[in-house]
Amino acid sequence: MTAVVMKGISKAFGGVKALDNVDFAVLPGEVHALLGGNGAGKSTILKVLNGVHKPDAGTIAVGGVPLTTHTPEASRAAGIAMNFQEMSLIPTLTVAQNIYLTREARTVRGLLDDKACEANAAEIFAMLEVKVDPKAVVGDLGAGQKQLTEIAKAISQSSKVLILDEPSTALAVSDVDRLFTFLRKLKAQGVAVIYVSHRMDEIARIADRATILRDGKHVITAPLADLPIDTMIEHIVGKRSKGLADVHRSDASRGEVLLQATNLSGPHKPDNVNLTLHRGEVLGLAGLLGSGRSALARVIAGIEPATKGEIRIKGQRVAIRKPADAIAAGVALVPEARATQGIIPAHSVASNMVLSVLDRISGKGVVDRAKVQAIADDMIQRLSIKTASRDDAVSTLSGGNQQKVVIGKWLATDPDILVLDEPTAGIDIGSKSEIIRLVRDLAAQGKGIIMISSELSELLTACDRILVMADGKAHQMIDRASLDDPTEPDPGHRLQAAERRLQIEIQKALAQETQHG
Amino acid sequence: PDEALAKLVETVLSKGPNGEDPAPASDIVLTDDELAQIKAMKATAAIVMHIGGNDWSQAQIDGLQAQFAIMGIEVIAVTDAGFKPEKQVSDIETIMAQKPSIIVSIPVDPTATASAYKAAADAGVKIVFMDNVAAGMTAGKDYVSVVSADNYGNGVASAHLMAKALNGAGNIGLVFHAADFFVTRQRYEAFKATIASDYPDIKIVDEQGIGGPDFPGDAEKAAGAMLTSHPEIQGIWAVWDMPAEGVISAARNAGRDDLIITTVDLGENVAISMAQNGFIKGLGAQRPYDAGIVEAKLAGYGLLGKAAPAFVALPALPVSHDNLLEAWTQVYSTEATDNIKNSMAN
Amino acid sequence: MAERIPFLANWRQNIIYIGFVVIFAVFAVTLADKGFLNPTNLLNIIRQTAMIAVMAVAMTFVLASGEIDLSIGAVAGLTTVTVAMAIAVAGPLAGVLAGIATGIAVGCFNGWLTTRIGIPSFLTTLAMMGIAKGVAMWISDTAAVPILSPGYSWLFGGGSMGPVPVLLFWMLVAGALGHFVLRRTSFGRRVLATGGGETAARYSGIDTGNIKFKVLVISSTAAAIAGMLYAGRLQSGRFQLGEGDELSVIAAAVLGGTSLFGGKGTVIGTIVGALMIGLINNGLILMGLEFSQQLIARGAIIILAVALSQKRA
Amino acid sequence: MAERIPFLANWRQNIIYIGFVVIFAVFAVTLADKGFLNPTNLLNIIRQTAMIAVMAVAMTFVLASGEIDLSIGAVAGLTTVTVAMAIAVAGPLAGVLAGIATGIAVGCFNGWLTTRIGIPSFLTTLAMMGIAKGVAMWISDTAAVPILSPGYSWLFGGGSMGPVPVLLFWMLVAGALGHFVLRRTSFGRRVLATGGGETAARYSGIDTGNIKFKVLVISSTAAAIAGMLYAGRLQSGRFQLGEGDELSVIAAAVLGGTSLFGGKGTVIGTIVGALMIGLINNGLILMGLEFSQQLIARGAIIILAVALSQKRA
Ligand SMILES: Nc1ncnc2c1ncn2[C@@H]1O[C@H](COP(=O)(O)OP(=O)(O)OP(=O)(O)O)[C@@H](O)[C@H]1O
Ligand SMILES: Nc1ncnc2c1ncn2[C@@H]1O[C@H](COP(=O)(O)OP(=O)(O)OP(=O)(O)O)[C@@H](O)[C@H]1O
Ligand SMILES: [Mg+2]
Ligand SMILES: [Mg+2]
Repeated sequence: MTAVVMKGISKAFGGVKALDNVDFAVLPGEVHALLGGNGAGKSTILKVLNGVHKPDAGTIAVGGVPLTTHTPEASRAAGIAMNFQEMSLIPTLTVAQNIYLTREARTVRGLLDDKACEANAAEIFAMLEVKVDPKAVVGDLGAGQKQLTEIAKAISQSSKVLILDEPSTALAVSDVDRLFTFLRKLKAQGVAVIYVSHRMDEIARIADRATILRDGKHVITAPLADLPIDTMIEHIVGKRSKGLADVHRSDASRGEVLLQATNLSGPHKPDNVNLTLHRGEVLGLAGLLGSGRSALARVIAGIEPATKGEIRIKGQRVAIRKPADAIAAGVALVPEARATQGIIPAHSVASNMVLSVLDRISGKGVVDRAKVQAIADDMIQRLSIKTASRDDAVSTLSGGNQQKVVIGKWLATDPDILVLDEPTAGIDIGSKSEIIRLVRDLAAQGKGIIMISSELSELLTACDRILVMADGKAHQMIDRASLDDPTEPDPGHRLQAAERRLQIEIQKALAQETQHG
Repeated sequence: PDEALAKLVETVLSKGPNGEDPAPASDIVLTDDELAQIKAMKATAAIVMHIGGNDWSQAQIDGLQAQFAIMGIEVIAVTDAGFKPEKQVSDIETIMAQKPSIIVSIPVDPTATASAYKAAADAGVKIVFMDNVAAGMTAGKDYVSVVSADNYGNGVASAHLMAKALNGAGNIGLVFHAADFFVTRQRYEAFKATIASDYPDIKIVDEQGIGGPDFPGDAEKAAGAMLTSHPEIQGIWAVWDMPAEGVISAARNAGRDDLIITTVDLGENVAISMAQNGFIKGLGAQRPYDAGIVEAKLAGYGLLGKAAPAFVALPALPVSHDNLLEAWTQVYSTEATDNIKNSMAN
Repeated sequence: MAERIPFLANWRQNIIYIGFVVIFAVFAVTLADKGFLNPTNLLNIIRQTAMIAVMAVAMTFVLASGEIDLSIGAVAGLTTVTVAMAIAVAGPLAGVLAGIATGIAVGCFNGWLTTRIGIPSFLTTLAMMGIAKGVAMWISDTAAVPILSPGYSWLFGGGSMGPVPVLLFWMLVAGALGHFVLRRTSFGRRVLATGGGETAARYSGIDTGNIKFKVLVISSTAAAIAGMLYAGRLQSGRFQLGEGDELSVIAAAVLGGTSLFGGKGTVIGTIVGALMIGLINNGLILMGLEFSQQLIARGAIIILAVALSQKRA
Repeated sequence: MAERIPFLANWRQNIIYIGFVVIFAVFAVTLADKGFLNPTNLLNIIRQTAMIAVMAVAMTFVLASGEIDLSIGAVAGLTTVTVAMAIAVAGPLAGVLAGIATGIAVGCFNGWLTTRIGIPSFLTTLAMMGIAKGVAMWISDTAAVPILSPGYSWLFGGGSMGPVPVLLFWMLVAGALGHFVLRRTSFGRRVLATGGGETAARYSGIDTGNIKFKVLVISSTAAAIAGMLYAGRLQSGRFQLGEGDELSVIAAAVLGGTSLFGGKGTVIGTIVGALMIGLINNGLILMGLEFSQQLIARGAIIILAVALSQKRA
């Protein structure tokens, strides 16, 4: 008996064929990885399964029963639960209210019982061993906590099929581990899990089988044992590559000090952070959820002005009170929450792309349309953004391609100091290496880069130095080279070993913090 | 028309709410003795208007306040219902918290507001109405009296003035108020009846109601359309001065410098037009200031318990270029403004 | 202690209540000799606020769902006319039925146009405002239609139980029901979710079109009830009754903390917002200000009250 | 060919233009004998639409930035009074300056309250609506203030060059300027970005508070200009002029495809929306319908026109 059988699914949006006659089947009690490059159609087929989109052609059966009505309610009734890639939470409701939306606990009189929902939500978070306040309003949460809420929402439904569409883009490795422990439990209970991620190490650890899509077409379905990682990447990207391990790291030549933060504190976090960033280097920020990495980035970029301490840029003291000040000082931030902070979904790719450089491309206030087109086309090409045209609304792009638009927007500002907060969230393995390479190139051209990523292998690949943070405080500055074991010849293994060491440092920092706190 | 107009100044054509014949304003007098008595009462009064913001309301209020001051009566509130019956009821209720001795008021809608007036009357407040009486109320018992500005007569006046300007023959259009409001309906009916009975050669070829709140704008649109679909129109009657200003603008747009406009109410803008020998050829003026004075005196009757006539009316006042300056003084008890006088001179 | 934190933490949100109390206190002191604190006067404020409050409770739902309803004032006016005409022909019961039917019919039409045809509710209900007013004028020939049923008038707005006006009960019932439905039922939660993020709500399995449809029907029905109260209070039907109320109603809801952009709303806040408007109107008239001065003072007081409830930069 | 695709792809968006043409054609045929096509009549439509159109152009910016301005009608009214009074005292030039100053002052106040104090613009401008009206009534003593400067009246709304009314130029200038600024300047893009996603816009370095401030000042200034046109056209200042225009103005913008929720707006659409309202008003009056029937027909036509422009489910 199969849990889900989708046969001959096709779906087009206007002229774009997102899915072309795709077959997809999932067995009960397996974790089935759904892989493919950005815009391959993963989210689309899952939304079809979940009833959000109606397929143009094809049939769906869940547990052997054909699914004929295509609405979220019908799919849920058939036992399907889904975690959406674009966060499907309602910002004005609390965490608990979101988790149990339409499935609220009732009192004996049939009324909503928020207290019970909060208690249940707290249980789920306890089981995942993460700290999220069920009473908090979702709009106030950071990206990681939102993602955890979204996961909690999906797993709180006792379903036969659990769909997780890129649940881990903002999560730390340790959080992902606990999620996996939980998924294995579900697997043992016979739940079919569909798991989408661009992090290959996750796939290797959790998946039993994988299906790979490319350009809306089915490429292969096979047990993971038959898919070594480079074959997998080859199917996804369409050419051979080892992924991140492929990126060559030449030693950076550090130049003058670009950015110096002294005793920097923000409204919530960071707490008394000191750091220096030189020309030509990539500085990583490592830490767990809520460690204050994003908060530090926001302070530097003027989103939440510093409450204490000072920032010097190229030796000059600057007052960064608002984002425009930061941009004027040559600082750009690629924010973590792409849907709200990064893009204006209803506006075109080109409009989004030039938003931060309007002054530069306009003479006497009149925007030069040729320059707009040139910038948009250049970025689309440089980042290989998959879009039908630069005039399409960003909301019609796939998640990874939206993220590329955000990156493109900030590359266009050509800043001296680039702060990247989870820049590769949702970006496929092929493009991810490209972007890391781009980051290295930018550094080599004399820029200073601060990079935040929850994916340690990515940090290790990109950075020259890594600052470990916990609870808003800076703990330890680690030289990237010191994490390498020079005796290990295989670059893949060397990366894994370094990852483990960094992991240990992060845990140490956290332990110290909890001791003090 | 001249004789008819001359007669109008003497007689009042409106009848009281129960068909009473009107008593002239000159009948209402307070002796010095009575005045002293009233002063001793330290009475209070509230003025409850249907809508503020026009010369008529302002002149009424001015007249009332002037006379109340003489009578030593304090005006504790002046309210404006913005033409909304429910707001007027609220206003009356609110004012009742201050226990006024007197309410002088014009009902927006005699039916809808009746219960509020009755409640006030039952609480012992002396009520003097302007123009119209709330439904189901009896003079002498529930209210003191009603003072009418003879809206019917003014409608008649504006009809005669129209006829005079047209030399008794021609095609005209009407811009009327598209709501069942006593005052404006009286004028409209009077105008139509007079044209029908006295001037068989004048034809009403088009008429259009307007609803507000932008009365000048609505009137301009209506008149503009009339002049388009009936280019033969020689005159337009507007139900009061504010719509008349819109009609002026429409005539200007259509290049119809020959258009004749008559209306009711002597506002400054229409007065200027008349002074300049512009579009406005005449209008029937009410005497709101005098009415205010009479109303205040009647309120005094109420306080004293003195028998008052159930219906007092001030005759209509036909105004044209010739008698504009005197008419202004009669209506407002002040000299005409410089704007009017200067326009006269040219 | 733990219970009090939310109130303290949100004190700036709650200041609409504090603002209400402050304004009340100021009036109580300055207008003491003008009978402001007189029970009749306080009940007058209730009487004058009740219809606005009833409509504003429903408007809270409409705004919370991310829509707007501009037709309520005209629907109230139309209802006064249909009720009065039905009573004249077939008695009070028929009147009540006619009134409710008017509300439901308009609401269904609004809802259908908004959710099925996809016309923004601003336009739908703006057009409906004209249509309802036109129909009311037409069928009544712009005249007032008297209502001669004392029973109807007593129950719908005119009566009182001892000193307490029946309108107070209407207002309390509307407020309690609205608060309960918005906070404690799944329908209320769905309304908030629909307005808070329509796509997310749809992804979560909420039929957002259906929710919006229902909310617009509720709003029209509340407007019809307000119209029935107007009709009972003024013992007549007339097209002007309720005219322009939509602005006061939306203002009451927004004052109370409901967002025009959806997803946020509190019925209690709305009721206090409505009472605040009524309170200010009453106080300013008692003060003996001229109408023009009243307008200025009202605007200034509203700005002040809300300014205090906002976070400073 | 490549150029034509956008129009075809968006044909449902563009149908507001088609709707306009269809309504025009229907009137042209049915009202031929009533002089609808008469040039004076067509110019009358322009004259009657110009003020709405001028304000609606600015409103497009306000809505696109995610705000609203309800005070424009009252500001126009207030401006007619300040202009008229200034002209009476110190001549036409002073009048123009007084008018513009009125608009800028109100706009700055609206903008300050909205962006610095953080009062939602709905409440700010609603309160301002009362304040502006109150001030206009107060300083004019509720009376009309005549304007006796023929030069002023000619330039501001009353005059014509040959058969072509000056108002047409005002409308064209406002439309062309607005279209250019919204589409072609960095300010226009910032306005759209602010309304389309305020957080993202802020992260991109746009001072969204500043943008909203400017947009509210523009709106009030446009209202002041409309007021000056009213004053010139009716040769007097009067507080009622412009009253209630805010609804027509917002309706024009929404009809033209501007979203109430921000981020979307087209000035050309707005102008066509305004003309459509003027066209409908004119045609219905020419048809000789009663006022109540006009209200109904207007609502129905608006619904029909927009319904056709919507995607079916
Ligand atoms: N609502 C929409 N309108 C138009 N095109 C769409 C829409 N949704 C998806 N698409 C297109 O369908 C294609 C597949 O998108 P999908 O979101 O399924 O990709 P994905 O595999 O999930 O990519 P990613 O890894 O970036 O999330 C893309 O080309 C995208 O632009
Ligand atoms: N306005 C606010 N009020 C209260 N708490 C806030 C506010 N803004 C942010 N926070 C809290 O600060 C934290 C910010 O989370 P976020 O993940 O964005 O940043 P972070 O602490 O830098 O964590 P990370 O290192 O994972 O990026 C969250 O715990 C959030 O609840
Ligand atoms: Mg996806
Ligand atoms: Mg973060």
